[in-house]
Amino acid sequence: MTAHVPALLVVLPLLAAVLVPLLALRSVPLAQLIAMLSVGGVILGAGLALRRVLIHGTWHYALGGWAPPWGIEYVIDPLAAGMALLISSMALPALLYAGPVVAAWSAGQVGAFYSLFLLLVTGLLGMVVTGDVFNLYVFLEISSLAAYALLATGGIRAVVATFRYLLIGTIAATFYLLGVGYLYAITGTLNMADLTAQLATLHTSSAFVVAVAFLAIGLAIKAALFPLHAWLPDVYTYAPAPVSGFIAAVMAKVSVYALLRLLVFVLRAEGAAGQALLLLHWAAVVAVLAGALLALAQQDLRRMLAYSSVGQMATIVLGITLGTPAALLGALLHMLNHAVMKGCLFLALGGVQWRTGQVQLADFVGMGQRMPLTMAAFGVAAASMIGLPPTAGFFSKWYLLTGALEAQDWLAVLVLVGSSVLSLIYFFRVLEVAYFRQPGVQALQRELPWRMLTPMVVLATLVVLLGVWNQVIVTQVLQYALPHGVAWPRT
Amino acid sequence: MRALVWLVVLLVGSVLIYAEGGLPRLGDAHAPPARHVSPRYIERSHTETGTPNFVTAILADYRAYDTLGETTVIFTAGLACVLILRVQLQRPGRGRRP
Amino acid sequence: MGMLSLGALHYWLVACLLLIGLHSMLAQRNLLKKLMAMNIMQVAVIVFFIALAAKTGGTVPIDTPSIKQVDAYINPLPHALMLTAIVVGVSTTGVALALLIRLYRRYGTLEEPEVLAQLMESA
Amino acid sequence: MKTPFGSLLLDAACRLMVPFILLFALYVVAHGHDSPGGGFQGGTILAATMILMRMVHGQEHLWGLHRLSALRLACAGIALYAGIGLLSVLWQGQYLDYGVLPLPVSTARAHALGILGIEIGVVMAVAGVFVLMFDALTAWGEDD
Amino acid sequence: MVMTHRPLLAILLPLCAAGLILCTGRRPNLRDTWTFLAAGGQCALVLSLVPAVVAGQVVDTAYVELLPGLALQLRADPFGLLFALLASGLWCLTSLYAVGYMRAGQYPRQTGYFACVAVALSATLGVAFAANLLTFFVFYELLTLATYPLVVHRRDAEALAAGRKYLAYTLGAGQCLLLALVWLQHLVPGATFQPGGVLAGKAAPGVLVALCLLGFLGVGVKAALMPLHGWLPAAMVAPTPVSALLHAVAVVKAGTFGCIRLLHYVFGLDVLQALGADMVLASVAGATILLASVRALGESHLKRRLAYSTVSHLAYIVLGAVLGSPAALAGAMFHMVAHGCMKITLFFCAGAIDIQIHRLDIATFAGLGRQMPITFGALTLGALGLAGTPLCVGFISKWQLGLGALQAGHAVFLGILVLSGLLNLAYFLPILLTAFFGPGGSGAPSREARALMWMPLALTAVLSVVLGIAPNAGPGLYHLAWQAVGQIMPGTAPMLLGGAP
Repeated sequence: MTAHVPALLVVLPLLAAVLVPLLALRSVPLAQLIAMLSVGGVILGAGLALRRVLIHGTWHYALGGWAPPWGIEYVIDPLAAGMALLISSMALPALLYAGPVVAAWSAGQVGAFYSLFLLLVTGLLGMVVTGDVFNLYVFLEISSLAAYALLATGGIRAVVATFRYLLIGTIAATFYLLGVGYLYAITGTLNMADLTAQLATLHTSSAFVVAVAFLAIGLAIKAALFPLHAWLPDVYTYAPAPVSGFIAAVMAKVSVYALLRLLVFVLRAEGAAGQALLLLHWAAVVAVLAGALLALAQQDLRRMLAYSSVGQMATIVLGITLGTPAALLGALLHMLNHAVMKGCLFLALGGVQWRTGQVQLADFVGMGQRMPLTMAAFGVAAASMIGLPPTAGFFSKWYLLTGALEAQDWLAVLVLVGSSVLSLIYFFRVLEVAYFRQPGVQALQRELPWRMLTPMVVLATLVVLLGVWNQVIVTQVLQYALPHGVAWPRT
Repeated sequence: MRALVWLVVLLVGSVLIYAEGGLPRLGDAHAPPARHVSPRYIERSHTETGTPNFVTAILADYRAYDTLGETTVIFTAGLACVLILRVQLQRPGRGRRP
Repeated sequence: MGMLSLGALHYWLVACLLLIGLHSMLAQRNLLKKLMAMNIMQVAVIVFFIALAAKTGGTVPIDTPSIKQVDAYINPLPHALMLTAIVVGVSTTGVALALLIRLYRRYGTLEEPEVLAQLMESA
Repeated sequence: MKTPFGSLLLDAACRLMVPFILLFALYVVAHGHDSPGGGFQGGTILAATMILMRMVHGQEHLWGLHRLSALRLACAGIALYAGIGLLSVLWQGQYLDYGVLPLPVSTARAHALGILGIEIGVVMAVAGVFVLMFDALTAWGEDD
Repeated sequence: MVMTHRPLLAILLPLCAAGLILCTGRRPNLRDTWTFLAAGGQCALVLSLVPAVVAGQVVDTAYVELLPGLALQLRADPFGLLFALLASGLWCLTSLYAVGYMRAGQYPRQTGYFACVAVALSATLGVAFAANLLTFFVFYELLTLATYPLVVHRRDAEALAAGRKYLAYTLGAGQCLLLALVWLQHLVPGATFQPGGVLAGKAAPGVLVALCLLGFLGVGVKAALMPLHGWLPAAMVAPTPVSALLHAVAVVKAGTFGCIRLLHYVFGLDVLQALGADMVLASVAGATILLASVRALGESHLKRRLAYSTVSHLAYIVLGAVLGSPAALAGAMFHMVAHGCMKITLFFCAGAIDIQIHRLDIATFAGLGRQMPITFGALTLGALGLAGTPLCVGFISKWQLGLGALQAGHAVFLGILVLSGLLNLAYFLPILLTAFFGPGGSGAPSREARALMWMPLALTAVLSVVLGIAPNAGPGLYHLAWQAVGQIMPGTAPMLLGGAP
């Protein structure tokens, strides 16, 4: 069976997704268990895949036995396997956390919720491991639709936000599909490797330029890269905690991954792709600061986290577009770190909201005493966002700064430092209120149920462990995930 | 706002028109799409899949995995409607109510 | 950009459809109309792909023993792809409609300004 | 849909039409191999019959497919599709490689049969989901 | 090269103690026992390192590699040991004093207080034993974070404002230091602290200037060099033991320690002299010495006056470090010890007075000296020492500094030192005069604070005299300083009170 891990990675959660809604009608706990088991299986599979590709190199899997480019093939390199591992590992805590949140719903709703969550995971995994641009579109839509449904469960404001997201997201997907169409029109193929070969002579074609433009814009919208981020804040703000925790952690990153995969691995950053990277670079430079500043302006903490996500995604894009080895390592490491810490932050904040109904900064007075573990998890993750040693965030910041220095891009250096100073301010604000303001009345301590607490604590611990082990991660995994032999254009 | 919308539209439009030059003419049998991958389907799909309808052969065999994804998309949409509109799945009198 | 030849006319059609869709999606105030505009955009892309499949003198992509040469059949791949794309479009529309129904039940209108106004006063 | 709007005329027309529509649906699926058609089209038409029936007779009617059964149908359809893929894995083929299925026929025929199998899966999924969707869009769930 | 885990133990011990303190918060006696044990144990561990280091061995141990070629690495060299001895030694006395003070003042949140102090001391030792800039940075940031709750201990608006200022300054500086650190690693991969510096000929002048700026901004804030000193007077809202140990010894000395590390172990003085940066730094320090002393004159609140005096004395250390002559450097290093002993005495006295009369306005001390002879006696010793009167430890360091200024051929700085000595007298004598000879009976008749408070301050006062007479008493701190100088500037012989190098 291990020979078929690539396909099973995606099919396992899919099968679970069709099982869960029916099971839930019989017994909700069983359905939840099945959901988590399937995700656990994916984690296992992704781990196996990662180990294998690190030893034997890239893993090609021709679905249906049809050789590419006629059939669809899965291509798992260290980067894809790592992303798959990240996605599944972030899904498990969110699923565990979701239990108490959906406890009040009817069995049918719970079943649909878990099933859609698994479909979301399926879609993201498919996007990550596929080697076919159209297949990527299909899975992009699976993940998007599942995401819309899950996000809309946060009440009527969430519905409004989600509808806007749906429209913008569809524009993005349509642009992506159109870009694929242009590539198909000039090459006649949809397979990524084959595209690279066919395009070798076509980098000047006007159709190629436009194809890159549409692909980049489409994926940049999905990745909420400022100024195309308008959909994100409302969506993240009103979504239920387990959903926002998972989606904020990985979904936008998968789009960034797709951007990296297409522009750098497939189009080799040549011709228009290189120009696109330069444009993205400037967009990112602005976005890093804009995101941080907007986050600073928020009183609603969920919205603050949402804007900080905008800034952090831009940080990752900045690292990618800097293009020096250290910067790329920093970007990849930051994908991992930011997923863990932002997931932890959203789960913790959602927990506070779930327990006390409060998300405004002013309402957090004395929260450190009322929900010590939750706020401790929040604090650790926040320290990592600020980039304090020895948390994970410090080291990704380190690599990004090194990369910026390597590229001698002083503006990027300033922007990176500036953004961490700003995040220092807006996260410290919260901690000061939560821990050091005297509550008027001594509120009694009411922690969350263990199913919500455990994921947070685990993620918070992970934030520190990732920091201490970052050297292992970088030298054992990430450095094999870099695109080799690609030269970034530098103005 | 209006102006911004028109700006976007004009931008996209000009981009589309700009690309038009680099694209194959309508019905060009020598364009890459007609030359590179598709001939195999036309020549061999009947013998390889026992299905004279090329489109079906591609849809359900060569790219069957896309179709699985496609079916999943529909399924997702169905469940999404259930979740968004809070439809009660059980027949009356079964399952927990909030 | 090439000169305006008949063989390229359909690209202009695609462009028009796409821009109509895009513009009304951004400019329309009624959410249902935005949704329709979204469908128009998708149709534009579908037309684009299907046009790629055409071959002058090509017949339907179904194997007929009398005809052997490749150029006699139009390219089947875009059709297969677009079948998928159409289904995706339908599904998206379904989800969007579900969202709209929720909104309509709550606010009794689908005019974006009115919905937003009601949101503001509820906040 | 709160109530079916059955009436004598509708009832009669419905009885008259449904068999033909069903037949057409089956034709579209079965003939998908060598003429335009296939699972999605067939499934949609099938769903149309059911929707028609439940509009006229209500969802407790045999052909009116209750939403729960619709969901089961959809799940079964996808399970069938993905299951066929897993079968080929069990027989040491790549995922969804029908050629390796242990059928007493040539590889090409095996492929054809595999295609038929997944088409049936698609029919079930599509029909089920469309009924479910129609039901969801027309039913009044609890409001917020 | 000796490998031993004692430096690590000295760092971990207080951390464990902090944990225990938090767990046993409900039983004050047990809780404070942990503090004493940790302080004593840490001091013992540090002392146990002295023989090896004095014998010229370098204790160096690398732990988990955090970044390519850059591990969490601890090293006990003479200079680091000097600082470690100072910090851990004074922590022992402070912990005694703090227990007395906190209980006498019935402070709330004592558990959190003692836990934070323990973490802060662990971080200080980490700074002292850091073998490369990364390790230094990690503990430097930890020190900031651990001391923040102590600054805001009162939790009122003033304290929170002060805390915000504190973090804004220190963590902001941390960002600069981080950037310098990344840059250094980029220029000299895997660089550790080396006597004489590692950057010579490694980078273009422009880059070096930027590095200098970032680096000294980074450490200059904690060293409270004007104009980066704003946080220190504000931080005086903290309980007095905190001001005594952390804002007179641990934190600010970590800043000056960092300055010397950067100057002589990363950049190397020649590099700075080539850039002309040394004179810039020296003039900043000189200006700080005078301005801060003048500023202190204007403060009527004792702790704030002491804070400004701290600012000026920290500048002594920086000045001595940049002058570039052996005597000046030795003086700077030894002044870290000297100022530590004397300033902590003064703060202890301030705390004792605060506990007794609940006021720290100097005007209200009238006649208090006759009611609290021990406290004010100690205050007198400390003040005179800081002014640099002979037989006090302050004299030794100041003499060396002055001598060094002459060696370096910058007589002007000698002038500044003398002038500031006079200023010191100017802002300390009024206190003593009002206290001893002022009209008594103003305010309620008071008496000595409880023994747990006056004993430590008497001890530190005595200590500063003993070191003034025999600077090599005990672990031989003065010798350690000269040993460090010898490593940085080979071929310089220790001098006690002068003589040519």
